[in-house]
Amino acid sequence: MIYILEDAINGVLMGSIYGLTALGLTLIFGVLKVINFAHGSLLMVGMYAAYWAIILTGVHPYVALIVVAPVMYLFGYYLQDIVIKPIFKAEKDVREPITVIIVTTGVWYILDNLTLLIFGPTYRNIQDNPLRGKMLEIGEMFISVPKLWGFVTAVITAAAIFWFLQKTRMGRAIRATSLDREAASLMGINQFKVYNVAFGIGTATAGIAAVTLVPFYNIFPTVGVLFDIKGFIIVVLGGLGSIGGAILGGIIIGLIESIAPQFMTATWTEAIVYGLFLVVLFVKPSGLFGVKYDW
Amino acid sequence: MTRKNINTSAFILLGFVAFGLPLLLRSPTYLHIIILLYLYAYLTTSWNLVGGFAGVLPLGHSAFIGIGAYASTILSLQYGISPWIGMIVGGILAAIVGILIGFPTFKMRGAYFALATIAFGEGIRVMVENIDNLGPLNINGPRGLQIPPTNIGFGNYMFASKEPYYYIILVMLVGVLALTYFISRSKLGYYLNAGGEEPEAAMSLGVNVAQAKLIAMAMSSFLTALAGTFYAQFTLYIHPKSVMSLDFSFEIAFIALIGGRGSIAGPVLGALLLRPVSDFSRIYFGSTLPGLHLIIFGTVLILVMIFQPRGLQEPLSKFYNTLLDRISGQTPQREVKHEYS
Amino acid sequence: MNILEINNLVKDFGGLRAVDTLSLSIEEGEILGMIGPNGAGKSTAFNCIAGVYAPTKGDVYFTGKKINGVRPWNLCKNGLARTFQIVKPFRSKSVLYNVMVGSFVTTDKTAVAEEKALNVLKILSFENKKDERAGNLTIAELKRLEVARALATEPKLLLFDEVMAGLRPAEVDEMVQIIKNLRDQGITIFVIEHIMRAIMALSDRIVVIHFGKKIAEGSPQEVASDENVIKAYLGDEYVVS
Amino acid sequence: MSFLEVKNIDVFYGDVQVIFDLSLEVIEGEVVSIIGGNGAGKSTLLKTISGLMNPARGEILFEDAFIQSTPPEEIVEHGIIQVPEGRRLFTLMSVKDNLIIGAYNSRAEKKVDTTMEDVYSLLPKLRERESQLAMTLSGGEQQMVAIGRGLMARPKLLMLDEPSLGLAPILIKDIFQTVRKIADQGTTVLLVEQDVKHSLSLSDRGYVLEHGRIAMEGPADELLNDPHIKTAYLGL
Repeated sequence: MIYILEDAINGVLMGSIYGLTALGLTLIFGVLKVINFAHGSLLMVGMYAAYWAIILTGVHPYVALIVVAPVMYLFGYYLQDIVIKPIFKAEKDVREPITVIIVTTGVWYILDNLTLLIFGPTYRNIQDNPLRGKMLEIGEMFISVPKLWGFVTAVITAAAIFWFLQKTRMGRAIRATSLDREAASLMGINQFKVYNVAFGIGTATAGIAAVTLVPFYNIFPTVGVLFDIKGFIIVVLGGLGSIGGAILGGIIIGLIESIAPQFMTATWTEAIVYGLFLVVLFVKPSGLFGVKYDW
Repeated sequence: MTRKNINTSAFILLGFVAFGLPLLLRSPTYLHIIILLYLYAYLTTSWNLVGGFAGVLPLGHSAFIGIGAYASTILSLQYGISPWIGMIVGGILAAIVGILIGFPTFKMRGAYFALATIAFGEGIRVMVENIDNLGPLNINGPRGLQIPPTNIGFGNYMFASKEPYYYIILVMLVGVLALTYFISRSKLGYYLNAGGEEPEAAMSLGVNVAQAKLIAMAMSSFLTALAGTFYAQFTLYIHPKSVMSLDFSFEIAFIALIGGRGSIAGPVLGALLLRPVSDFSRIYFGSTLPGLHLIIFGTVLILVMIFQPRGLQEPLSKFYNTLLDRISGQTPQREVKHEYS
Repeated sequence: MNILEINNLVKDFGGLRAVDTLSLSIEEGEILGMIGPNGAGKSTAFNCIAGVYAPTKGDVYFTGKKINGVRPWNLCKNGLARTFQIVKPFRSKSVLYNVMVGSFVTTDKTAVAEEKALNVLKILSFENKKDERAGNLTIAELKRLEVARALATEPKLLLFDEVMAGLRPAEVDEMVQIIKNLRDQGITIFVIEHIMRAIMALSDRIVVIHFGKKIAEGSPQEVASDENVIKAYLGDEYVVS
Repeated sequence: MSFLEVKNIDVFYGDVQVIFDLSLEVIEGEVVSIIGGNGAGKSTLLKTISGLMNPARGEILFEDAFIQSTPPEEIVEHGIIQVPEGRRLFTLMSVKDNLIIGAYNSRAEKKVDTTMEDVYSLLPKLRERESQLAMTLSGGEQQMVAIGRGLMARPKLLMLDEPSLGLAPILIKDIFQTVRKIADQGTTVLLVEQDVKHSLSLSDRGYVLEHGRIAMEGPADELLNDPHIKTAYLGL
């Protein structure tokens, strides 16, 4: 029994990191009404950025946030500005342009394979870091320390984004644009600037998630694909566009992945996740918690 | 010569080249590449029936390739049933599955539909990877199935040389193109186009949009499964990661989109233009610059979506028309005719 | 016999009652007009009949059969066709293609559908535009295309939702003539319209609704002189303070 | 210096021309009504002035600056504010947040608090509803929020698109009284309405729009008594 509890706790922790990786996806959907298929690749880019920042400077992994988050923000900002904006301009009357899905997939291919070209297919990890393999002993349970840090980061990031959207001028502009972009432009809000910022923030959260992952996770060019599909599942479970939903959806996935293997082979749990996803999609496409926007 | 004559002769010439190609091209390596090229053209055209005409974005079509490949292979390996029959069984199975997915998903809006098909395709792959035996059927999990090249003969869908495969896939490709042409001019084609463009108006004009899409989905998945059997018999080895991968699904969809969704020639053009580029870069740069072909593919995808969102088919057909004008020396009497694109 | 009958129709959207216990009927061969200020619930009532919305309460009967919740395509197959206030052409397709979608209701053969569509275009003297892309038409032509498509389904009852909005006076007169001709061919017609001149010239009978309720009914002359109607259109007396 | 001047504009919706060679003028301090039936091009005209649509030909000048190809968010900076048809509130945001968003532009942003006090004293109902989500309000209240949100931008020219749409007569009266008050406080108002009688009776001048062209123009009281207007728009 204690093992199940231990697995559950570690599952919640890992799940919250999954939620953090999906946070940007849900935010970008909420504002732009499109699914960013390149989100996993952006996470991968963040992981490489964090990896090199940590390796080259030898600082505590979380110090890398100072560099990774702003760099990723700028990367996302200009990615939207240069690559995706033209599509929105061309299809300004389409509410959910499918073309954007296609273009972001193109970005995915390019990022993954450029990384492969530059860094090769090698699996990398940071052996030498203060978090790797650390366990916290509570009674007979062992709790992963890097995942605990990830959990704390996920909660703080979600709360910070929530606060930003509620209380700042740009945050309000983002919310207004997500609700009615034409009306927002009549208030003096530049729709495309808001899109750039939202995309930047979404990408920055992928960078934050990357930093929480690198202390204990392998880094390789296609690592993003794993999180891409997981991210889609999480945001649909939590309700596309919902920030709290993303974290909760991530935790659900984390729990299934940690507990189900007690009862079946590990790969079957993957099938269960897909099954749950399809059921939610068919039965309750607005997500398990039924909130469209919580911001 | 009139425009029409030139057009007809061009088609006849194309036909001769296509059927005579194996006589000219004696290299099995090149023939192999061309067979795969036709296979892609066949797959993108089958995808187009639902992805192009019905106006949705299915991203899980490799599941149907897998269903076709596994159905015929299991039936022939374990029960000695000819793959020709297995091919039909696989097709029917895929059509049923296609309807089962389409039924709940066609009501969804764009992004949700795309996600649902991805999850579905991945779900099937994961299941196949995890099942060694399904009842009496030996699926062999992630290791896949090998077809021993022992029973050569037409009835066994197995040949010693590449030429028969070439002609089979050529006939399949011509067949699926003819079918697409026929559908685009039939009631179903009109209903699919109308339902894809303005569903509300279409419904008020008597179109059961969901039903039309389901029929398209059933046909598309049936045809895609046939290609699965072909692939199995051609390569004699199938495993979940090769026939059912997400990459495969994406490649089919995106090649069709680059060529031009919804038009008849677009998806074929996409395959004919893009596959050689990616084969070429894989052969010559595969070891020095890995992934280069996907970088090219991604770049082309983005550029086409930004500058030619209706696909390369549009500028190319314009070019072809001006060419016709030049040769025939006629001033173009632009018949706009009703567009089928 | 009444081809269409509506009994105590109610349609709520959230807290808002768009249509409030509306009852009306249309006789076969009649032209019935419906007028009312903007936002009075005309289009909502229309959409309840056309199967777009299911009524919250009340019943709709078409040729004696209850059609609550019957889907639009089945209504169309049974002889009830409609046009849209905001035109919804298949923009990338030709006029003929657009009309053929409608004529496929009565046939499975492309050649037959094409023949029928051409016939409809001839009736509406619209043949000269048959190969034009719908996206390139003017607003008047798009309205005519809406009529043509609906007509191609060979309906018993045609619902026209503001087919004259945005037309110039000469075009309005032309459309009035077209609609009258359709009636002469035996099609029953139900028109929502804003343009008074047209509806007065066209209708045998007019129903006026305001805030979802019927406030008057009768011949054009009766309705025009009805006190409630004048008030509904002009609002209460308003004096600048 | 001219205030708002629209010169010979043509506007297209896709391929369809909606406005033909249209010219009009608004003088500072005036209340001007644009009346006309459904589909006459009234909303398109407002959207063109506010930058949501661009004219294919012609010029629009505001305080002597050309604004015909300026995007909407920059036109707001000039001081032209449109209260859109159908209210278009940010439904899942509170009334207060809606108002704050109204003051997004750089001129208004610095004075959010004082402007909000002004708006609250003009529309006291909004203070009571401050923390409610906009979607939970009634139609009339929503229209008040829409107008209040427009005022928060500190408009030089306030353009109202069919503020009476879908409201009960008693509420319509309120809305028009509010508009009159706004004008009396010195804001120039351009009003687009189907409710011809109400809108003309509070305006200084009016334009009648038919089929995308100005059919008539003149002082409001003259238009009100014009026989054509009486038959075509008042149904008399």
